Amino acid sequence: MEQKTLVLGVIGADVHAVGNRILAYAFSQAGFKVVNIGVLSTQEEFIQAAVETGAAAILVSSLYGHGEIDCCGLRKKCGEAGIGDILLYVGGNLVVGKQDFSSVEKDFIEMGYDRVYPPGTMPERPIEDLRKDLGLIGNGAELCT
Amino acid sequence: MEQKTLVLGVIGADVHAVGNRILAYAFSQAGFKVVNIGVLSTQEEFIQAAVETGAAAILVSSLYGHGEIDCCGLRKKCGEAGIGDILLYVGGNLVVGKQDFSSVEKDFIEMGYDRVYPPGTMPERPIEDLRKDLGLIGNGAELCT
Amino acid sequence: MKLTAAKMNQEEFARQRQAVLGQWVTGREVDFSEAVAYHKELPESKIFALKLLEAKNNGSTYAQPRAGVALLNEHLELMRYLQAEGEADFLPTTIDSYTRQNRYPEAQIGIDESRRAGRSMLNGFPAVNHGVAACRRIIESVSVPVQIRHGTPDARLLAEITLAGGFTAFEGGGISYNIPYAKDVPLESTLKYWQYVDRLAGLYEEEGIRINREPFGPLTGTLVPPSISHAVTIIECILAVAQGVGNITLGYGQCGNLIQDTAALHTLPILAEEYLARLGLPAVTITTVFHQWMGGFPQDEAKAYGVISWGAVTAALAKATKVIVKTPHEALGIPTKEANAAGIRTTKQILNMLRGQTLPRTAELASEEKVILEETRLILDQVLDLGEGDIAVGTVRAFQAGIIDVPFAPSRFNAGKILPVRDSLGAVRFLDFGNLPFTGDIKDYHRERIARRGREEGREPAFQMVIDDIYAIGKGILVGRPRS
Amino acid sequence: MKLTAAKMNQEEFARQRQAVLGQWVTGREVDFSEAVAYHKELPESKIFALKLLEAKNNGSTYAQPRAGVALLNEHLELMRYLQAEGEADFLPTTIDSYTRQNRYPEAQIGIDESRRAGRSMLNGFPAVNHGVAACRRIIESVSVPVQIRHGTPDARLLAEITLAGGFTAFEGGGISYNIPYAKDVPLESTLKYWQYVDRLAGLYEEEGIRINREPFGPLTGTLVPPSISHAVTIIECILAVAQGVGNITLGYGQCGNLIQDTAALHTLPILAEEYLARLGLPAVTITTVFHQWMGGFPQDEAKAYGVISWGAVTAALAKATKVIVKTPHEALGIPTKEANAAGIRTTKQILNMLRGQTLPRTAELASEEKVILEETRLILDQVLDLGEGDIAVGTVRAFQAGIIDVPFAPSRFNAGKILPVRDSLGAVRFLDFGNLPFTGDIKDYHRERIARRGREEGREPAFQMVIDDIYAIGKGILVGRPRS
Ligand code: B12
Ligand code: B12
Repeated sequence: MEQKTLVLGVIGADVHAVGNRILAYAFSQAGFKVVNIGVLSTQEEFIQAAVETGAAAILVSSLYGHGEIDCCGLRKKCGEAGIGDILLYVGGNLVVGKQDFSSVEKDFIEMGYDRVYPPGTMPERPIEDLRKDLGLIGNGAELCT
Repeated sequence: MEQKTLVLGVIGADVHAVGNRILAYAFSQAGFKVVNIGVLSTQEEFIQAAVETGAAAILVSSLYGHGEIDCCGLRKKCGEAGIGDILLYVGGNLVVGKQDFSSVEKDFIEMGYDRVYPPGTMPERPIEDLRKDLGLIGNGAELCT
Repeated sequence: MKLTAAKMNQEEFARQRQAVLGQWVTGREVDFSEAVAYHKELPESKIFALKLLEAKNNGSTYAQPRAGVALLNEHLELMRYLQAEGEADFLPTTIDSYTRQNRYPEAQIGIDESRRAGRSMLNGFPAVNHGVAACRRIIESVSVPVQIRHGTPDARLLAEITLAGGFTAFEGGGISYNIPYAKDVPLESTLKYWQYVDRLAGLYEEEGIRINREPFGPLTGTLVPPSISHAVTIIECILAVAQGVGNITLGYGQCGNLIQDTAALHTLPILAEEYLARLGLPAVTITTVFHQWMGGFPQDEAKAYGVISWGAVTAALAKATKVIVKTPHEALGIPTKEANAAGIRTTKQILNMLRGQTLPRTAELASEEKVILEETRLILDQVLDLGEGDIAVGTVRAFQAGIIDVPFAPSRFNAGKILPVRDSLGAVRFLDFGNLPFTGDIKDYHRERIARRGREEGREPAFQMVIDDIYAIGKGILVGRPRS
Repeated sequence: MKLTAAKMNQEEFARQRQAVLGQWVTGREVDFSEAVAYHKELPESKIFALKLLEAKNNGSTYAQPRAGVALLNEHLELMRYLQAEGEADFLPTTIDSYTRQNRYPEAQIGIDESRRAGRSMLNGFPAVNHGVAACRRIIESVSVPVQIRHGTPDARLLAEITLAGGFTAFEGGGISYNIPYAKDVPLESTLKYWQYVDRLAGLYEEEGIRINREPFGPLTGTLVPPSISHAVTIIECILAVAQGVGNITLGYGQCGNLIQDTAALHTLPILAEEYLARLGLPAVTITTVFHQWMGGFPQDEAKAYGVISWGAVTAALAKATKVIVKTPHEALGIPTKEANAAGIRTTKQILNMLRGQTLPRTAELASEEKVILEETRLILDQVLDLGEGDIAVGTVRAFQAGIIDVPFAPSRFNAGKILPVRDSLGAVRFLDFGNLPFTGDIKDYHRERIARRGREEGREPAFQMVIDDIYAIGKGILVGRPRS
């Protein structure tokens, strides 16, 4: 079974490193190849890492509240870099303040993200979603991990 | 200056004694003659005490939530006892639950109470109101206490 | 029947029982042996005594709310909500105030009015009016043990109906549900009523059914010094054991000073075991319950959460077996189920975070424990003396003489001579000792501490200081410093 | 400029100042002597250092929130609200994350977008973009002292503008605002940047203006063992005093075990005084600040109140001079002003109720203090050795060598080799010591305690245990027991 590569990072001027560290660990444990570009990452750095490693998905974290500004336009730039179809997940505390999640989700889906995760998401959920979205389920892949 | 008499008590099956004790002390300190019939008092006991002592006002406490049931009809019974015009104050935690006070106030005014006090009222307020309602203000009475 | 602490004989019990079950129509539903059979079928997870023991053995503190509404379906919903959303370890069924005064017709009006108004017009669940089958619906609707909590001077019928209804714990006692909850009921009567209740629990016990009994520690909830509530609680414990009760939870209401409260909780089981042994009564299973602050609360919910949390911290550090939880609505009215659940969750967050943490034993703690033990023993020994060895008789005489005296109690059978006040650190001391049988040393201990506060505040300690203390927590502080 | 802990000379400062003030257009508004004159006019009640001293002298703990929004008027409203409705003793002005990274053009976009959206799109107040006059509006709008709180590796321009703007306290330091807040900024650079900030504060001091400086104790806020944060805090204290700072508040973030946290707070001033004296630096006014739990919070507000309260209790019992308050919205997003004020009121209720109450000194507390003192001294002495007596130089080398190592820090100048984990009672211990210069005895102390937990949980202590601990408080517990 081919090992899928994920690019992981925290976008913008955001330094929240703890969740990123745990996600990297959890995705590796789950059998993915993790390219973790860490905190304070620009959109360009995400894309470059994805292109260079032939990644199957980009997972963007934004915790500090500036997510709306920082995440906008990533899908378009992916297209320009020739990876317009790459899977884009985003999660964390995406906006400033305690806001209704369904409207936040809608905004980010409109920005071109495939899946949007609320604050406090445990790694199990994106792992299951990735397996589904990357077609790893049903072919026994989940048994390998 | 004639000393006005107040009848004080806690109505119904209510045993909350602490506020009653403090009110009795505060009204006496403020120069009133206090007839405190205490907790677990019936409407009849309030009226009897008022008639017997020629009281100027009846102050009803209800803390435990059954105020709506227990306080209903007191004004009418006062009328029947020949003290239909007596000043009636009521206060405490008058209804079950945390409810909007202005609607509670309205209900009790409709029941015939002259003044209604919200939870946590300090004695200073009814003392001032009594002085006003009993015409003790402006004639130097407040200086005597 | 002459008052005595001895076990009630079977004939007297039977005689009373007939009268008691006739007090209200639902009394007819009670069938003791059928009830025993019902209890035998209950899963262990619903038995109060067993879950208390679990908490005690693993050093945890479990949380229990107060809650009750007029109508059965709403009450079931409330119970399920507090279990699911409140994460309550134990559930209560709090009884309304008409039932507490045996005014079943008025309780019926409350039920009917509640149906009409579409909201509970009663401050609790009128279990007698609802009857045995309704009680069993409660027990069957939840998966944790449920207790009857009330304040009923004569709770004989309530006990018959709710114990037959499957409840496995019953709060109250002949002193603690009289002096703070009645005005005109003689102590002698309530002591007898509660001997009936305890004997009933004892009968279940003899059938192998564990019924937990819990004297109501906080009394008037307002600045009650530990030795006063301890004396009452220990007497009720003794009286209960004498009637065959085998499982007792000793209660105490938070005063607010961590050291004093911890000392109070530590000394409760010591005293109980000591006096049970002295009186030749069997050793029973003793656990403790700590009540979060029982006096006036702040109206602001954020501040109320602070008060709730401080109670939770103290319960955890002092290792109470159980803590009774207040809610952010306390100052205003009976809480919604949401507010009630919130209070439990705040409490549980703290209990869980503090699991295993304790207040280390220090000189201050030891000296506070010593004072409480000494004071309580002085009271209890005098009670026994007055009763010529009979603690029931002694209790009546002790209240007459002001040897036990509960501050701010409405009962005219309470002397009402003592005055409590806080010292500089918020511990509750005696400003006026009334007729308490304390030694000069103990009195000096209190006076010295109160005098220190007086000096700090530049005023003579007097009734105004007591009033300031009564309002203090509601105003965001513990010690009622003079308003500036 | 070569790195050294010595006082920066006036020429170097002047040279940098010119460049710094040119970094953004508002730099031009800074006029030092005019600023000094402005400060001289401030009433004493607005001077941070004085109010801290008041708290210290009367044994109180004062409460301070975090708060900041994008636009000035909204920020003023927020400040006034937290003062009036939150009863805050101190106010903050929290800076947004673009400003923290010196990205003033992006901060400007945030300001503009916020105007358009009608809500703050920034997570703080962009003080540099707003400029000196706007800062003074803040100082003038409230009656309590206000501090700049941020997380800025290069805060020179921010300091220039906000101190000229009348702020009397400034958080941060060359380590604590780099290692947790940056990825690629060399420590050598930030140490120098912050020597500039400290020198600037020192210049005000020389003019008789007291500027309070506060190293950011909690670092990454996540299971940071006390000796790690103490080492960093003491170094920043030394570096600040070397530049002429005269008033320092030493910070520490709650770990959750009462004894460990109390020991941590008690040892901070001891260490500061000891090392200042050893290095021949002047004794300065030292106070302490305790941060309520800085790691992941529970989403449920009732549970969050529990976490907030436990922090408040610890701050009060350990007698911190100041406590930084979290809010019931913590897990979800920047709080509304209402939620922020609620967190303060909960905290203040507890601080006021606990006024005067302390955790008595016990064997457990003394032994925890001893361990923290010993560990911190081992680290600091090694830092001084590596720096051949120069603590700035030693700091850079110590981080290179992993002699100081901050868990979960994003900086690549941090070794990232240590792993913290809780013991059975929730105290934070070392699972992996990395290169920390600890003795065998100390290592055994930690290992023994962690092993005990492992036995209790029937698992080998490993990274999964650390992860469980990171999630624990968010899930309602302190120790991340294995999910069952
Ligand atoms: C102490 C207390 C008790 C003690 C009382 C001891 C005693 N015998 O006095 C004990 C523990 C026994 C007790 C029992 C019960 N209580 Co109680 N109790 C309280 C508590 C915590 C404080 C009351 C108090 O002493 N406050 C201090 C005094 C100084 O203030 P006060 O009583 O409010 O009185 C002041 C003002 O209200 C005002 N005032 C009062 N009356 C009047 C009248 C007039 C004319 C004026 C001008 C002013 C005025 O002036 C007073 C002085 O400032 C309150 C909640 C709270 N306030 O925090 C609940 C509370 C009053 N109790 C309540 C209830 C329901 C009960 C119980 C039914 C048990 C239960 N289900 O939980 C039983 C009832 C027993 C009975 N039959 O009455 C509810 C009432 C709910 C409602 N109205 O919706 C409250 C509000 C708690 C709650 N939120 O659930 N209680
Ligand atoms: C620890 C912490 C810090 C530490 C971070 C240390 C470090 N370098 O890592 C410090 C103290 C330095 C810090 C600083 C700041 N913080 Co902070 N911080 C937190 C806190 C308390 C915990 C974060 C954490 O570590 N959680 C534990 C980890 C395991 O969980 P996590 O980060 O949420 O990640 C998990 C999930 O979200 C999810 N996830 C995350 N990303 C993604 C992506 C995908 C694709 C998926 C599937 C899942 C996923 O999976 C992760 C693992 O389970 C949170 C509040 C909270 N959560 O309680 C605030 C919080 C994130 N911080 C916040 C803010 C604003 C700041 C500051 C700007 C300061 C301020 N104004 O208060 C600075 C920003 C600095 C910067 N430039 O980024 C805000 C964000 C507000 C908002 N969005 O509205 C929060 C929510 C607090 C608050 N309510 O105000 N912070």
